[in-house]
Amino acid sequence: MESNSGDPGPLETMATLNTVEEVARGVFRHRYVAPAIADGAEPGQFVQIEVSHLAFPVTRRPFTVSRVMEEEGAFEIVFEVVGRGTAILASSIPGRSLSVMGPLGRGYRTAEGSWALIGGGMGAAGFPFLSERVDVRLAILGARSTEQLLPCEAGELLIATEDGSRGRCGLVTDLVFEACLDRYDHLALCGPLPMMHAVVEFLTEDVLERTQVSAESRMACGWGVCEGCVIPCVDGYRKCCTDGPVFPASDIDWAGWMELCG
Amino acid sequence: MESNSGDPGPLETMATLNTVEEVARGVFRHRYVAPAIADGAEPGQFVQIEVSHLAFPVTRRPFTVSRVMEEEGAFEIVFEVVGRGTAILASSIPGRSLSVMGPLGRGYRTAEGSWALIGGGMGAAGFPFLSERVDVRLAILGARSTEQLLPCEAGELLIATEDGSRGRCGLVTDLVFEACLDRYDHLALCGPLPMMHAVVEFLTEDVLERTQVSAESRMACGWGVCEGCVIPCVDGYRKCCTDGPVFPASDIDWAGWMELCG
Amino acid sequence: MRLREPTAADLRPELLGTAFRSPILLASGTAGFGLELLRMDHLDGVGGLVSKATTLKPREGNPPPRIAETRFGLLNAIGLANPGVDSVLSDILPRLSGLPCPLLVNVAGSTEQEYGLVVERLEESDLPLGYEINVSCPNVAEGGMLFGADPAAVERISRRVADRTRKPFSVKLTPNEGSIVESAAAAEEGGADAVTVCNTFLGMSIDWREAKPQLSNLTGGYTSPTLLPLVVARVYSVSGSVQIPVIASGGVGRAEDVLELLSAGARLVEVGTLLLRSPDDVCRLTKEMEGLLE
Amino acid sequence: MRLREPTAADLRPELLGTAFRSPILLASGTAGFGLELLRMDHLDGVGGLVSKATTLKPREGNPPPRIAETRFGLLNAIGLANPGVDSVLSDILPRLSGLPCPLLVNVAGSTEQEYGLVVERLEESDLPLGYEINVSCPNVAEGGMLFGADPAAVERISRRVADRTRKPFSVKLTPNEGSIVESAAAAEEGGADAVTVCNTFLGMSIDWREAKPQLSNLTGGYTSPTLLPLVVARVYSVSGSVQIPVIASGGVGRAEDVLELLSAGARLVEVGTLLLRSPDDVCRLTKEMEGLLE
Ligand SMILES: Cc1cc2nc3c(=O)[nH]c(=O)nc-3n(C[C@H](O)[C@H](O)[C@H](O)COP(=O)(O)OP(=O)(O)OC[C@H]3O[C@@H](n4cnc5c(N)ncnc54)[C@H](O)[C@@H]3O)c2cc1C
Ligand SMILES: Cc1cc2nc3c(=O)[nH]c(=O)nc-3n(C[C@H](O)[C@H](O)[C@H](O)COP(=O)(O)OP(=O)(O)OC[C@H]3O[C@@H](n4cnc5c(N)ncnc54)[C@H](O)[C@@H]3O)c2cc1C
Ligand SMILES: Cc1cc2nc3c(=O)[nH]c(=O)nc-3n(C[C@H](O)[C@H](O)[C@H](O)COP(=O)(O)O)c2cc1C
Ligand SMILES: Cc1cc2nc3c(=O)[nH]c(=O)nc-3n(C[C@H](O)[C@H](O)[C@H](O)COP(=O)(O)O)c2cc1C
Ligand code: FES
Ligand code: FES
Repeated sequence: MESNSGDPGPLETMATLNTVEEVARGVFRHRYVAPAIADGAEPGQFVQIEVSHLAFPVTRRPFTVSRVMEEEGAFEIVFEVVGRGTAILASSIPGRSLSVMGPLGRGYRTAEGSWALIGGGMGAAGFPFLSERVDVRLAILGARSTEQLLPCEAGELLIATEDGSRGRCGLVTDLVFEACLDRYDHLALCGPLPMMHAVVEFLTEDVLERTQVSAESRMACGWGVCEGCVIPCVDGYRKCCTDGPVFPASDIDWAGWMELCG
Repeated sequence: MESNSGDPGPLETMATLNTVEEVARGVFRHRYVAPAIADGAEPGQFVQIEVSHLAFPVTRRPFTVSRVMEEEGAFEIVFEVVGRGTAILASSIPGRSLSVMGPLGRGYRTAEGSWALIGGGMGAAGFPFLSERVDVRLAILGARSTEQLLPCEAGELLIATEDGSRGRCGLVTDLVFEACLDRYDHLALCGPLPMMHAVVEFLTEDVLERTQVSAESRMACGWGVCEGCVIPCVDGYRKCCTDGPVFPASDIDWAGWMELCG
Repeated sequence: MRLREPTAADLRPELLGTAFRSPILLASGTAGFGLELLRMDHLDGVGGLVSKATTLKPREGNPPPRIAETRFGLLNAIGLANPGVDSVLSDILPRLSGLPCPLLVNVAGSTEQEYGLVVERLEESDLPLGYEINVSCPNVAEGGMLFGADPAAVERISRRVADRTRKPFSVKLTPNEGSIVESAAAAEEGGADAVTVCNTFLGMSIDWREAKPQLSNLTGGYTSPTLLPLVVARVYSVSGSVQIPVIASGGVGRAEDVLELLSAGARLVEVGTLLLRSPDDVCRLTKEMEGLLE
Repeated sequence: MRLREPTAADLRPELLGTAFRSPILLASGTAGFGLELLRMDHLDGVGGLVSKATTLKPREGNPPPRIAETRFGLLNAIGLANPGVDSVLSDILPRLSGLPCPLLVNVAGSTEQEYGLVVERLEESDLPLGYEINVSCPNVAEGGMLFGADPAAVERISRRVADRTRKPFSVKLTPNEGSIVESAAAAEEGGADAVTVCNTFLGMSIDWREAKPQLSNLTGGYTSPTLLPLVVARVYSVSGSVQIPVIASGGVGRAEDVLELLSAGARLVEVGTLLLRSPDDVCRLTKEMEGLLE
């Protein structure tokens, strides 16, 4: 249940698409002007975008806030075209005005200390925003190819690509297995479920306790009412959209989640 | 039932929209290049246009062939925007390629002798084609306003507009009541059902026998299979799309038709 | 019932004693009796054709308007207009000898007896491969969907038909009343060789400004590619509960939709509303499926 | 039952002992218990709110994925996830005192008794205006739509509820099985003050390439603005056969759709899937209807 905290809660606003950049083949960065969202967002939160004013698709599409530019009253998302909704969004041209709901969900608990970030594919979309707020010493990023790699500010950057076009030829997990993760006070993990599961399996209990996971789930509302987006957690199902999307890694029932959605 | 006549029957062809003209506010003339249709069409026949390649609307929209330019392999339609399908069609720009089915239906029995044409609104859309094939001595046309009047070649032209902006201020029927229609060997009548009904009520038995009516009905297929488009006739329901759209006026059960669709 | 991964073999299904060249059937009421399509030379790649409903006596059908298009679909209330079985036998079937695919005659009745009488008459012709027994028309006051909603009636009607023909027949069920799973079981019990899932969903559209219905019959059968998930669910449920093959009917707008219905358990798939719009598109479906399965 | 021409008075309906400021209700399962909307200050112009289904014990609901979007609509198989009536009474209702519109609590049960027990408990709170009795959930193995398909069960459950409360209640019916007209009559006979027509249509979507269902529950409730004609037909049929008011539920995508449902005989109209997408759009409906009626 959501706490009746007196905070006005998420808003529907008209956001103006300001810049479109195809950062890699099929991967787009969009900047939207929407001060109400830019002002309130925290790293790890997301927005729900109405990709079309037509009847279909019938629901919005969720995207992590990748960065905010408070002076401009703008925020950015980075997304990959995987289906109909993202295809429509990708075809938008600057100047287009869209209905955006947000900021939504609970982001990272941004504590003091050193951070290591581990991201696979679009999982790294939210890292730029996070790295502005915490002290990121290490980032381990993976992608299919150098083209799909998202940028990230970090003291040390380790990269794996499946085609070997940059960094290690292989998977993020290969790098994770070699890194000394006990060194860091906090870990942030985001990516495809099988990748996150492999990483989590490998982490010591101790490191797991310091790890936060940004989860994804199919969403209908994104603001807590439909109960559609649940993630199996150790104490039962939790809503990705309002209990998450960022969860303590140890709260998640990894085996259960993998079995159902992996 | 359709006769198994050996003629290849109507075709689906891709037609290219060649010229668009807004002949009056909300009334458009479109010229399409589609030799298969231009070659075969007869006055009074119609085409079924797929106005959108999207899923909706789910059916085509029927339009009378207004004129054919055989040398160009083109045909024209003239239509008024009355709803969604005609609105989509009106927004097409030259060069667009659409699927058109036709020529469909039975047109006018184009006999020798003198003709009088009576048309209300878009009912006159097919008269240009008809007047190229028969000897039109008189045309009586009506419209809401001079803007909506469609052109027609005829020895004598009588016009009524509801707002008095051209010709008689009033309805087509006012002119019909005054005209000497027994003079003509053939009559063609087309327009809104209440107008056609009023005209037919006025005609003598003798003139009625020489009158052909171009009927309209909501159509799903347009090529005879769905039984959706029936018009009440004296011997039962007849399909507008394949038994018509042009019917001998005396075949129609006017009272029944008015009651159901007037 | 497990979901299936459709393969090339599913595009040449063998059932009802027949090797079909495609799983696509033209749905009843949207292909007439095939004469128009035969003239248009438009039956390539089609597995078979289901005729307009045939009744004992000629039927005028419902008064117009019988058709109304809504924002996302089509309503029809034809009311089983057809020339009657005598005329079908004497005027129509003889002209269909050139039909390049099997014909199923869709049979309707306003009494249980009538189904048997119509089939008995149709047995005089060798042309039809078999029958589709329509106990599910939403647009008639007598019979129609009322039979389909009552498993006992479905079983009796199936038995009547089974007693009168050795040709295969499918019973076309309604999604609007009763339990489609129970009615399917009743059809099987009565001797049906297949069930068709399903006839149209009851729908209505109103011009609220005038408080006037769009159809003279008030309600009609609603068809639209948007209904595919409803048909997939019913095909899946029925496939899991009877042994006889399931023929899907409803919601097909593109080749992927046919494959989804095959995956849900259908062996043949009828296409109706899309055919009204474009026979060419329907003829292309089989080729498109072949492409998708490569 | 005649079709009605909606007027301004229909936008301020009086029924269930209440003067509603709008005919729009937020549909069960798409507004939670109102807490999120209260926080968002997003209930202007809304006539009332129907809560998520409440059961005797807490329910986890179905395993994920519970949601799948199809080409033209949404499938859900939530499975009545809710914190149970104790928690609703102690944790939720007390926080809803600021709710600017009436609340109906949607009640579900896996046995007939459970409906009575839940209502009995909810009577401890004054907050709800009344109840919506959900005998039609398509996504649970026990109870749910099986009750709704059986008029005798509908009547018994209605009677149980009527015996335990003097507050008004509506019985929410299923379009998937049985006869909705008969079930509505049974609800009326059992003492219901209204019927809700209807719960979701059973649907399914399959990833045919993988032979995998899109929902872990295999089937789900399908919602889409494309289903409006199906709901209009059922609202019309039921309105003509019972004396109690009909609450429409399903298919609303825009203000015109609400007016069409009012014309078909509905007195209140629920909006669900559109609310998930845009609470703002839903709040605007009443104003838009006022504009359309001018
Ligand atoms: C909190 C959250 C944050 C996200 N942030 C980003 C981001 O920053 N960048 C980005 O590229 N993507 C992000 N996603 C995923 C993104 O929402 C989906 O890729 C998008 O909704 C797909 O829409 P579609 O219409 O293009 O795909 P569809 O045509 O609907 O489906 C295509 C495929 O994507 C899967 N899918 C659909 N919806 C979701 C979903 N909500 N989550 C996961 N998979 C889905 C489907 O199962 C299917 O396999 C995020 C998802 C969530 C829940
Ligand atoms: C044989 C035939 C020839 C026609 N020729 C012409 C022509 O040359 N020029 C022209 O402007 N119009 C013509 N029409 C009418 C034209 O087909 C309709 O105006 C068009 O289909 C409306 O489509 P829509 O989607 O814009 O309207 P909709 O949004 O579908 O409906 C708007 C209004 O038009 C009515 N309507 C819908 N379909 C038809 C139909 N098939 N016939 C009559 N009314 C309908 C509806 O009942 C409604 O009141 C002809 C119709 C027929 C049957
Ligand atoms: C205009 C029309 C007429 C129909 N007539 C009949 C009929 O006579 N008998 C029958 O069993 N089904 C009839 N149907 C239902 C179709 O056979 C088919 O089941 C339905 O249209 C669903 O398929 P679709 O979604 O591909 O259109 C008719 C459907 C339409 C649209
Ligand atoms: C995600 C979701 C959850 C739902 N949960 C319930 C529920 O708990 N109880 C209930 O009676 N109906 C439930 N419904 C059905 C809705 O209340 C409503 O009847 C249905 O969505 C049709 O309306 P719509 O077309 O406006 O969405 C649910 C619908 C959705 C989409
Ligand atoms: S998406 Fe609706 S509750 Fe999370
Ligand atoms: S429109 Fe289908 S038969 Fe005439």
